[in-house]
Amino acid sequence: MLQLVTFSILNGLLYGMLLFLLASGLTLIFSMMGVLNIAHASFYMLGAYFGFQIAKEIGFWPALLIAPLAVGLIGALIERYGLRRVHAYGHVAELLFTFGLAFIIEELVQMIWGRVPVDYRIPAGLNTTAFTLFNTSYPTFRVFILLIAVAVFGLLMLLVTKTRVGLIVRAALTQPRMVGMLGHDVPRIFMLVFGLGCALAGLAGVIAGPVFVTQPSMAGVFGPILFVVIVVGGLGSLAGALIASLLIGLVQTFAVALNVSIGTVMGAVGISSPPLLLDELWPVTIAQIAPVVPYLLMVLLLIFRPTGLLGRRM
Amino acid sequence: MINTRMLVLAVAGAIACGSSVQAEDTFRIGLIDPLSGPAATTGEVGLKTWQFLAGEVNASGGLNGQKLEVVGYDNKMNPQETAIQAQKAIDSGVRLLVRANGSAPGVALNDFLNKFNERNPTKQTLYFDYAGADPAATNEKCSYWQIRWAANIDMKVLALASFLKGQADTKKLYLFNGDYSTGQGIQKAMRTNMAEKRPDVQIVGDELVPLMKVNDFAPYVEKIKASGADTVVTGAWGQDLALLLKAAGEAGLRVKWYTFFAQGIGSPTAVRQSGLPSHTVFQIYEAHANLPSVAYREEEKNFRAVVGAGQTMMYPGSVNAMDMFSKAARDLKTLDVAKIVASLEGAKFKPRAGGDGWIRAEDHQVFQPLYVASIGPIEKDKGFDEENTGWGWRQIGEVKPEDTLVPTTCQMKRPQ
Amino acid sequence: MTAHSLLSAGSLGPARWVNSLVANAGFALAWAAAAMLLVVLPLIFKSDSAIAVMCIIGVSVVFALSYNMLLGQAGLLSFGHAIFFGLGGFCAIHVMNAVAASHAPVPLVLIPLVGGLGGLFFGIVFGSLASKRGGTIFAMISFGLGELVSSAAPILNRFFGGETGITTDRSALYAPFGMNFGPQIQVYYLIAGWCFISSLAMYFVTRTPFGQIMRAVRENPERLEFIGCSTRRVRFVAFILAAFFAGVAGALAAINFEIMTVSNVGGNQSAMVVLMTYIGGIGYFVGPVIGAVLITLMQILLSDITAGWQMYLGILFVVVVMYAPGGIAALFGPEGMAAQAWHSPRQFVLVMPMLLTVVGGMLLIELGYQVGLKSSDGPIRVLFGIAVNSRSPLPWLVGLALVIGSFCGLRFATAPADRMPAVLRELTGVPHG
Amino acid sequence: MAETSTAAALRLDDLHKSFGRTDIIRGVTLEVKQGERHAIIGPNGAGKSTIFNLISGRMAPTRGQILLDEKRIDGLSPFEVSRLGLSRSFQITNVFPKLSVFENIRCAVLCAEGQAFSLWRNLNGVRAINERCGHVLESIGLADRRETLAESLSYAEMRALELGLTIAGNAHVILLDEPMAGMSRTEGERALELIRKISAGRTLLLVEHDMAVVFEIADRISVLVYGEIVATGTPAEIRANAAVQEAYLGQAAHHNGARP
Repeated sequence: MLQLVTFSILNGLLYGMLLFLLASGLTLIFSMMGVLNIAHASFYMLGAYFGFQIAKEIGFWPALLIAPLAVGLIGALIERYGLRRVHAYGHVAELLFTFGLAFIIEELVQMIWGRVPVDYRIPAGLNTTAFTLFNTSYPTFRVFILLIAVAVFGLLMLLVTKTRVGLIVRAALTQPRMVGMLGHDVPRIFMLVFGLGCALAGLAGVIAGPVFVTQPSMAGVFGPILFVVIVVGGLGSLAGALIASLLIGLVQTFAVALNVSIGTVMGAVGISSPPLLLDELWPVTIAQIAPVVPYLLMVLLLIFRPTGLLGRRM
Repeated sequence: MINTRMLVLAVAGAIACGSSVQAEDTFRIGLIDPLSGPAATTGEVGLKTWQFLAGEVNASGGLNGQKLEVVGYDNKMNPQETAIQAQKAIDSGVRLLVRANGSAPGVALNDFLNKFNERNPTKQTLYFDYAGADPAATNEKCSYWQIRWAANIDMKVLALASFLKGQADTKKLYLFNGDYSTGQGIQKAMRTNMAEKRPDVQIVGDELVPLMKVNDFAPYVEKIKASGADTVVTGAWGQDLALLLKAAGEAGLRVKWYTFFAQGIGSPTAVRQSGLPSHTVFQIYEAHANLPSVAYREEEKNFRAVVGAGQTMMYPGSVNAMDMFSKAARDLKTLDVAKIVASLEGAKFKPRAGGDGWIRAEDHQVFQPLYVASIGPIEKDKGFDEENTGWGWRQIGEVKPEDTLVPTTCQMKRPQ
Repeated sequence: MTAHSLLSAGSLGPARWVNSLVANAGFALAWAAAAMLLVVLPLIFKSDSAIAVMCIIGVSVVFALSYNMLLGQAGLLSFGHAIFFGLGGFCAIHVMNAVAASHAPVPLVLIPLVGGLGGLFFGIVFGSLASKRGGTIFAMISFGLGELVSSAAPILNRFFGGETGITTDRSALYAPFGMNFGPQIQVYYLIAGWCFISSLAMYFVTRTPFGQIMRAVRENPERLEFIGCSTRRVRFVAFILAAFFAGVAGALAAINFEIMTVSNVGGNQSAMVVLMTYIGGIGYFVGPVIGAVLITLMQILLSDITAGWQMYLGILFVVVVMYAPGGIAALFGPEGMAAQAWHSPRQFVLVMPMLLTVVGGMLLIELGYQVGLKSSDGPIRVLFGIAVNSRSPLPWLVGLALVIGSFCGLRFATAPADRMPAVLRELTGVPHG
Repeated sequence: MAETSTAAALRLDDLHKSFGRTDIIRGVTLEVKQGERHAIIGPNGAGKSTIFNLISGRMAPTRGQILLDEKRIDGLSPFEVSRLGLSRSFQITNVFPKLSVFENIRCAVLCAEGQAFSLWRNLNGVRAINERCGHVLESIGLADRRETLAESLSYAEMRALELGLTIAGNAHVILLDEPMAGMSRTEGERALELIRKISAGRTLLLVEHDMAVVFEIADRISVLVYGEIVATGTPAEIRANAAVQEAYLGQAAHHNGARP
């Protein structure tokens, strides 16, 4: 049991940090530009594929650097030549633009790399076991991912709190118009932030690719959960995004570990007999509905506290 | 009105594309499977397989002077799309449909043909399910116009159970399946069959995971580990199977994996990547590349020569289907599918894979030997490997068709 | 979301309002013409598959129009509209089976109403949650609800029939005058009839006081509150109306296919209706109709011709969002590019380079698929009747030349900006005067 | 001078509003009589707009009561307040940009008439409504612009439309938030006339920086300084009031500086 708990925590943290790598960029973009970038997970996928290709040609370590930059560049270009012109038509149009973008990127990836998962392996150097607890080995690469994610979080916080850019960004979070008034080239900032966000997603892709499966559907698998994260965390709050990511990471892993059925849970809260038509839900175990839980959380939160846990605006 | 103008143009276009002209001397076979989207990988192999088989028939002079042509129709894995594509195919003269992927489209097609053939007696159409696994298609949802050439999942589970009977080292069993009809079917059938064949085996875990929704299987692997299982039986496929094995490899989980879909595209690669030791992943299937049967290995060789060295002939059902269809057509000297299906009811045959096979008349389910194989390193030209991984299947057991006999609830409506 | 941010959600500006008043006499005529067309279409296109295609189009039209009540009229961007399409359809199919079993004298013709009521019911349930807020929050709630339902559906086997879904036999119902709806053509007329009635009903909604208020809540919800109208209630009513007609569409689908599966409540279905509606044009009533026809045909027919039909769909969508936010309808509308092009040769000339750009783009895409995804089929691909070798650089160069050349051509040809219709100006990136 | 009865149309009773720790409104008690034109003046940041937001339901007071015709309205949502006959205009023009002038007004009328949710009558068929919209357009002098998109109106016209939206309903108490803001002299003249016209027979509560206007139009004036009313009285009394002189003129320099 203790073993289960320990490793659930470890895996929950890992999954959470990966989520955060994506969510941080997404929430930055959203709160600055008011754009809910539906294609964000697609950039994560691009990162994974670029990582795979570059790792194959040159090696994993260069890939770790180049792939995110490339993705970031693409993101910036898309912002400059696509999103910016749509901006004039308002947020709905921007939302729909990224929505279509996700479509295209998925097709492009299939066009280039095919529909079969690509053979993106953990680099030999990191394909070892970091430590062994209760005769269960924990892979080094997962530790490595954790470290990277933590490092990025640190850097991001430094960037936002210590640097001038960060100052402007934070100002733009709350007072987008005012920042423009103050003579900052807001469009350019937007472009940079968008690029940065995409680069972060790309980085997540590069390191997650070998652990998960690198295939065209990987964006679709990750995408929806991201919105849950930034909504739960509160749109525009980095700390919130972090908390939400970890929360959801842990919730999901522990929901899996539980062998409790809805019936027993409901029984615990006093609803012993299932309501009409829902009785087939009763035997369902929490583990079964684990991936559904976040959406429930999201909807409830949106209804009762749309600012999220640590949200500022909206 | 713009919409009217558009509608005319649109439908005109529809007709232009929809009803393409067909040459007199070709018999067209319509393959209805996902040819776009993530599921397309399997659909495309299916299409290549049938085109390959049609090519063989044509090389041997075609059927009754007619050449075979296989045309693909993209149903996007969607039952409703399946119906419309079938309609399109039949309109363009197709009288034999083939399909494999997804149980919803399968049931939909049975349903569609039951009604269509009744409503349009002049256009009666036959349908071969060449790899479907959902029992429903030959039970409550069965159709006279369908023949299923692959063993359904109940049969495979039964076969696996009778195989495990001989596996003394299986003591603690963990069931790990997708939370959908097939997965639940495996779960149920495994429990009943094991209770009957191996009451001593203890089922230490029983998981139903949502399909294609889980990103990280590590937590599940921890759970399996904690349960102390020595054998896992899983109906997971594609992405889920890949992620599951990967997580298991990482966490150093050492158990025997008995799978039903490990021959699926990408799965051998996933096994290879997972870092699991060789010959710990097993599959039970109608065939594998390294069967004893010379005839089958020959066919496998030709197939790979055409489609590519890495791609195994993953639809043995289609081979039997094509063999039996052309045999019937030649014997009856006709391509009237109504006559052919009538003659195929209850027919016996010798699968190229070896052993005996027959088409059960009650539900049009084909019975044939099933093979248990494990995957591991294959020396060059000592056999075929899978997806150029250097690993290939090695047979470790065969299950006679008699041991896969499951009853059917099919009440078949035969045309008068 | 601010009122400004909703400008893209189209509008019935005064110019068009006047038109519609002027057209008021003519509009009855137009509807009559549409009805006539629906009647004669199957006499023109007799083939079964053509009729089947038209049936599906009919379903999509109702679905898309219902969606535009939310997006175009009330400015509510929903990512979960398929919930009501699906649930309506499931209600319908269950009732159909019940009726067939009990031999109750309920004709099939009334089943769409059942679907509508089903949609309405669930619309009330979910709408009471979703209508709390507008703008992005609404979009997200709708998305969340959609994900909830679509991920809960596979667990609720009794209602959703698990993976294989629920099937039915429409001809098993009580059939007055021997109309048992076995033959597709009878189904066509059922769908056509309901499509016409629903469209008319939805058109009238846009012309009622509530239609006016919907446009107001789209423009400036806050102000509406201060002139004494509960925006939440407006959103709610709009939501359940849309849900009702989505339910009707779902029921029509159930009748047409005689099967409903969980995929009908899924995200893909929700996404498709967004694409249809927006590509067609949310600012015009006929917009969604155009979109539904176009996208449905792309789905059914394009997939035979090219592996990349989804790519084309995505690109078409993005192009519309970027260059023609009014949708295709706007191109043909009063101030539309195409509209001008018809009677101004100068601009008709411009249509040529656009077509060339499209051709070049298609060439490149198909080549891409040939060398990438389809590489196992060999390098040769027949395009526009010409066998092209995707390995040789020539076709690539041709494609690039076409795209770049004609696009630049456009940019030059279209100055000065002031003499150009807005859409074309957008299309060619010439800054506004 | 409009005739003034003694019954209070609007009464604020020890009204408080604080954001976090900062108190913006600190116990305002104010009575606006039936049919009087009452102006609230005061230096920037005194809390004039906050008071409007509290009355019109945009915000809920932290403490205290708001009574409209002796009925409590504090805490109600804007549309409920508006239904009870109190309507406001906005300092920053706040109309329906993509709707025509006529449609703008019609929305207000429909809401007031409780027709907003009617789904069974033709929009253009409701003669009563359309006539009423016509009258409103006449009274705000936009009759000839009825089909113009609101967003393409001139600034002054937009302000007029803003007023039109405010009075189109059945409101008998109207709150005008700086109706003159940003207007030229001549525009101001016309606006003043308009305000006179539309406030006839209604109770008017006005916030305005242009003192000339305030002292010309208001029957009574209340001076708000740092969330408190320091004085209420006729223009004459206010002129004479020492406290006001001190509190207000002291601010004048800064205040003028702050004018756009």
